[in-house]
Amino acid sequence: MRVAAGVDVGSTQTKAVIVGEDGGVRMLGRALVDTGANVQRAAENGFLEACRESGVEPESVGFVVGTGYGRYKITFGNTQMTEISCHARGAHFLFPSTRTVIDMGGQDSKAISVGEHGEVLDFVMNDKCAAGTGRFLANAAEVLGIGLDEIGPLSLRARHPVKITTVCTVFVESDILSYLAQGKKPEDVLGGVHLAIARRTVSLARRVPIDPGITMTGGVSRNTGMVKALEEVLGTKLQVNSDAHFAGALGAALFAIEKMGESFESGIWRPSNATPRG
Amino acid sequence: MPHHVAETERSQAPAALVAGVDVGSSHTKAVLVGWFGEPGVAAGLLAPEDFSARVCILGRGTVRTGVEMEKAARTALEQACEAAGLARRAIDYIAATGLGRYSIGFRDIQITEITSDARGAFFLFPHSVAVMDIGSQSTRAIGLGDAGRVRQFKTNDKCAAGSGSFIVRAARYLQVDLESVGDLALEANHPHPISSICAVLAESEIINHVSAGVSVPNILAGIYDSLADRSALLLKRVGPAGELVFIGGVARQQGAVRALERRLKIPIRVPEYCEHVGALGAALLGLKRVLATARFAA
Amino acid sequence: MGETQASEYRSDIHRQQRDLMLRWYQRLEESAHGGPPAVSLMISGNCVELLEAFGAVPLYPEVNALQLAIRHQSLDPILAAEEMGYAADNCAYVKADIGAMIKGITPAGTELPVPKLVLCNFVGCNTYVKWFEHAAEFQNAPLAMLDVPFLRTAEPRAEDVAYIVCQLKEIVKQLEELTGRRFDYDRFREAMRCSARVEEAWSRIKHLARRTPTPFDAYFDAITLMGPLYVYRGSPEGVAFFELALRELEEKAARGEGIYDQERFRVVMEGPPPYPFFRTFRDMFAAWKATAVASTYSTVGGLWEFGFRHDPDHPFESLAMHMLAHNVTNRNYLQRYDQIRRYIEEWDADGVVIHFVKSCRLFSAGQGDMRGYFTQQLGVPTLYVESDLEDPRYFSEAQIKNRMDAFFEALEHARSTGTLHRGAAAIRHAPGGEIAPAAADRLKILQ
Amino acid sequence: MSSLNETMPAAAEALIERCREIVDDLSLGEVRRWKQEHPGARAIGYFPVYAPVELVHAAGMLPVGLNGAGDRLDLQYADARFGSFICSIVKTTLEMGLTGHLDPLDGMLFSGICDSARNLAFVFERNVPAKYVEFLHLPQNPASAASTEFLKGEYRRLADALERLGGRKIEEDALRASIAVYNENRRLLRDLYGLRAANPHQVRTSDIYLLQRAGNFLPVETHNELLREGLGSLADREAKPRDSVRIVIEGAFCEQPPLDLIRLVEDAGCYVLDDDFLLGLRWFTGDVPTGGDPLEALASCYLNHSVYSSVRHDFRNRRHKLLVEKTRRLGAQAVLFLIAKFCEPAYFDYVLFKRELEAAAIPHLLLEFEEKAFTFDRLRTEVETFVESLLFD
Ligand SMILES: Nc1ncnc2c1ncn2[C@@H]1O[C@H](COP(=O)(O)OP(=O)(O)O)[C@@H](O)[C@H]1O
Ligand SMILES: Nc1ncnc2c1ncn2[C@@H]1O[C@H](COP(=O)(O)OP(=O)(O)O)[C@@H](O)[C@H]1O
Ligand code: SF4
Ligand code: SF4
Ligand code: SF4
Repeated sequence: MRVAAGVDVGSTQTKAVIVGEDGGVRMLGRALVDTGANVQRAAENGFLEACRESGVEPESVGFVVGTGYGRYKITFGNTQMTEISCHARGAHFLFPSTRTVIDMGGQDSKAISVGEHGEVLDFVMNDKCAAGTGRFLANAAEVLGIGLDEIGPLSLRARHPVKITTVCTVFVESDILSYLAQGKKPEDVLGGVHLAIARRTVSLARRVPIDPGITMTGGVSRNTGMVKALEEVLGTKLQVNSDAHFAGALGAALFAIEKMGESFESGIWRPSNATPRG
Repeated sequence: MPHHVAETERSQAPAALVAGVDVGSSHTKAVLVGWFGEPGVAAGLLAPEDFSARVCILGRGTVRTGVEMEKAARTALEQACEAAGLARRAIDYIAATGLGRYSIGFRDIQITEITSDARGAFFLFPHSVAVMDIGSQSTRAIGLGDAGRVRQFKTNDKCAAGSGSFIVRAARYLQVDLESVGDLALEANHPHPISSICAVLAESEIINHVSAGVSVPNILAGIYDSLADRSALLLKRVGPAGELVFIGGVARQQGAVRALERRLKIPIRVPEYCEHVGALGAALLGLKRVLATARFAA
Repeated sequence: MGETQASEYRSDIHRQQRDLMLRWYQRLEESAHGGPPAVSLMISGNCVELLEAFGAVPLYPEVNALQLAIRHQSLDPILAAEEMGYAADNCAYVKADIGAMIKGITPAGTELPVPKLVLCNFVGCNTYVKWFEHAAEFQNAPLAMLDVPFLRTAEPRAEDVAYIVCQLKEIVKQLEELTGRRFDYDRFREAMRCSARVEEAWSRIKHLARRTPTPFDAYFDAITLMGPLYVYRGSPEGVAFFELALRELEEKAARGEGIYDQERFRVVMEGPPPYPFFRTFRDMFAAWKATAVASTYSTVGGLWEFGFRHDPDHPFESLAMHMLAHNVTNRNYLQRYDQIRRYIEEWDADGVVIHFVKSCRLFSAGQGDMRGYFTQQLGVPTLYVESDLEDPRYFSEAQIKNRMDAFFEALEHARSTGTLHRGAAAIRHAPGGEIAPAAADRLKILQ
Repeated sequence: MSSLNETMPAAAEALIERCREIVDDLSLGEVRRWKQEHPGARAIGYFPVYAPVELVHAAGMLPVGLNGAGDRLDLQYADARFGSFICSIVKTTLEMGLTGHLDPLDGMLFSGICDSARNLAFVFERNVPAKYVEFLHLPQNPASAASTEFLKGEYRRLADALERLGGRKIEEDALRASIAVYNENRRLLRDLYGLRAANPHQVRTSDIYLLQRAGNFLPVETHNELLREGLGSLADREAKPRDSVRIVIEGAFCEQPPLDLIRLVEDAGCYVLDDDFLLGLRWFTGDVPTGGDPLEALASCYLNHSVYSSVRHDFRNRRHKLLVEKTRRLGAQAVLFLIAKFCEPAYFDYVLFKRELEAAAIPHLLLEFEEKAFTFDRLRTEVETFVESLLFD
């Protein structure tokens, strides 16, 4: 079996996926680690953990494609590709009917229009300002003193979502506080926050054709409240599953298998000076 | 602090006692001032120096603002009273300022933080021409007119880049406590610039710097430089350069003060209680009102 | 990605271009000391031939702004202008020029004259009008308006031409008074004759880019030729220069030489370049061996590759026609779509790159729709990147590179699956041929 | 916010309430109703600032002034077409078109007030097909001997198109009558402004604003009645004069500030003596002659008797001088610039205005707004500070 890996070094979290090919391609394992201060280390740790989970030796991985904002920091990778190509590819693998990808990560949101073979037809992204990104949500969670994985479900309980005006991730703190001061319920505040971001994201996404077969990827896909809010604004269902957070890394791994081609080259694994611990 | 701000007790009781309460987005500050002049003197008739000479700061208080602004204001005020050794009911007049000024039900008047900053800064440093106030989310540059009037001002409105919460976040990513960031930056030998203007997105850049082996002081100094650049832009728009009063929570950080000095090349004054200047200014304006009303003259 | 450096074409043209532009700055300096009169003019659809008839030197503030940016000197003047009250969102070309004027900065270090007349040839850009109004105000120079009706109908109308011709003649009178020189009609016609020759050469150069590989990058290389095009178009120097350029490039084409050893992608460029990061931007294309075969930006001064030439027999009318209809800034937005579409078809392009510049609403207001037209209606791969043409603060290298890489990765992928089409074949109508997708899923209106 | 202690006569209150409903109705209910009452008749929308409404009226059509959608419409489609750094009104107008809100309109008139609005005209044409879209070039060189002739030609071109669209000829007499009824409208509006300038403590700017803006959607004859009614009842408000700063508002000639912002300015202690809201309705400084060639009259008035504006250029009369003159004439203490975010013409003019005001020692404050904003904490702080700096000693 030929084995390849994809490592997606994100601003907050690093994702790694191992795929194997014999006959068909399948996902063997995946790992998620915090990116933290040492990007290189995070990439290595993610990779090794994914190997362990897949039960493959790091040395037997034939090709590694790095993606994500820290992709150029991956010393053991064979090549890099943009997260746009990778998310499209990964989403297409997870849901072959995918024609549109909405990816919401920690620092940016993007929408990708995808062809039949998972090729990128068009894309847009927003990344100059943290407004409307996963960080916005993480910040809101922090201000409310609620866990990141609880804000989504809580927001679903909103009956009268508040109107959030500010787009600034910092200013939204005082908006939230002043709503709480007015006696608004946390779920209504969260409902407003989720709706505001959903609107922003959809209005961005409309720059590419939003064709049916919309798959959501990236860390925010784990937030059920956000998925729901997006569905509401779009007026249609989204395809999402527990692997969607890994779509970028998965896509990178799929490219890796492809690039490996005939020139199968084993033993590319060269740890950086510090031996990563398990 | 300058001469007339003796916080020692006076033997006599003040002829008027006025409080200023500044409800900011992160902290609520209160200041109590007393009037030791003759009752019945219309403040408007006094020269600014004579007015200042008869005023004394009696007490201060600070609490986190949190969700209940009115409660925070009350607590800060109580702290100030306690510090002054005076009873709350002795207060003649309460001026509210800051973002939460309208939430204070017990206020007698509300004044904007910009007007208050200007008055407070002028009281402390009558020769300054401008005020820079960097709070947790806001950055304000104020050009001073005569008697501490606001001549011109500029604030950041849409984006929190370059404000105090930027520093708070940076401190958190760098795992340094907020009290020491300012001094730590002074140890920099080669400040490393930050290109992202976003207080939030700068995080990954800071992290990159760390992993590239840049020292914490150099990163901090780079952040202060970018903060100073943004402040300088605002300042230039409010008028000609001259002595500057730097206030707000960020003025407590030496690194910020030095960066501004480097950038602007003008003398910078930082009052000892830099985050209380707004509350002080509100109290002073409140006092003028009191002196002008019949209630007091009678 | 392999780091291929752009093999910029360096030759006689470049030396001469430098000399010509330097001479221009020298003439402006002479003008400041009692030499020939200088008249401020805007590049868009300019009427430089009129100035030739007075022996006057054109003073193009845009060229100054461009030079400041490309030499990394634009930020200081921009900041100076913002201190004067200009907004962060005002066109940075204007800010750089006015700021430099106030601070006494000039791009070549030579002195610039106070123009005898600030002639606002309002050809499309509303911002120009403000720019010239301010320039006149701050230099204390006389100001005149040359109002060119916007091309709002398929063809210019006789009324439009008559209105412009009348104004041109009024300006001639005004210039006679201000410069104390007589309008030299023969010289005017001679200038028209020169222009027509320059335009012919320039147009042929552009048509060379239809070949594969193209010997000439119609965006990055075109900019080198655009300075002389505006300053010297109506003069014998201009003719000599452009005819030389044509010869050189024709020879290069005959040898089958391209920009890179192997040309991989051919794109049409829309929008002005990011001058403060000109090199960096070019290298991003070079990394993918992508060349621009056509660009709308190079038609700001005039659009000649579709056939228009100045006509010495009808000088005033042909000036009017040029300003009205044969430059990109005065043509309406949908006409720009058609222009790009023709480039794709006739210049054999793989896709379109739209460079949104924050400063310039003339170019950028509506580029989202333009992108929608090409990707959704025509099915042509289109990349959209944002920065600025003058203000270095709006260029984010990592972000632009990321988008660029993703775009070319997609083109490469499409090529490998046989779905990348070039030229006319690239324009495949989207299934259903819906005009505006947004209009398709219109919301139900609440009564 | 402390609301003013005052009472308004019931008639005036009902009138303002009615105007408010008309203005807030994004589905253009008044226009639909008019079309039901006039089967087969057309309605033509126009983008601010100025449009030759007399021609539309004389063609038997209803001119409808568009002033965006405020915060009542969520931008879902237009953002994708216009993106960042473009003012709101351009986007809301397109959004209204894309979402069917402009369906009652049969056509749209644009002119080249700025680069964004000009490009909008053509993007609109592509995205909202099946509507007649016209772009007018209003001359920017009124000093030329040829401009009147040119503008007449431009109006003739519009008239021809309207005649084709409506299937009937625009008679000269009909046009003269239309000019007369719009003269009346402008006269009433001038009276309304005069009434407020004389009694700023009684006549609220937000009220006359609504009264004025309702005219966008009503037949001018109906609007004239409303104006007369308003002139009769508005000044009867009981209100004590307050400590206030007398100001002139400049810069909101195209995109309109939210009503709450106008209120906020007043509540913060400003008496507004003049403003440039809805400027297109008050475009001419005097009556357009109703004798002679009506097209000539309209063209010549546009060129020689228009209000000054950031989007009309007349190098013979410089706006910054005119603003100072106006401020002095009205006895205002200060100028408040209310500028729509990303409105480049207004941004540019501010530079020269500022210089001139500073030379004349007239204080000013610059505020930026977006029509879609609905919380104003920061703006309130700025206006209050400004007022405090002028009032407190
Ligand atoms: N368990 C979770 N529940 C809800 N949201 C989550 C969870 N984990 C991560 N997220 C969201 O995902 C974001 C990170 O997404 P990711 O795609 O990993 O971004 P990046 O690639 O930039 O690191 C976080 O900011 C957060 O909003
Ligand atoms: N102990 C401290 N040492 C240094 N800086 C501090 C300290 N406490 C607060 N700050 C800085 O001051 C800012 C808050 O300033 P402040 O003027 O109180 O803001 P606001 O009025 O908006 O609440 C914080 O964001 C932080 O950067
Ligand atoms: S507005 Fe807020 S989130 Fe956006 S760049 Fe500024 S600080 Fe960051
Ligand atoms: S807006 Fe565009 S065309 Fe107009 S002056 Fe600026 S850069 Fe030039
Ligand atoms: S608000 Fe300003 S920028 Fe926007 S359309 Fe109107 S004039 Fe143009």
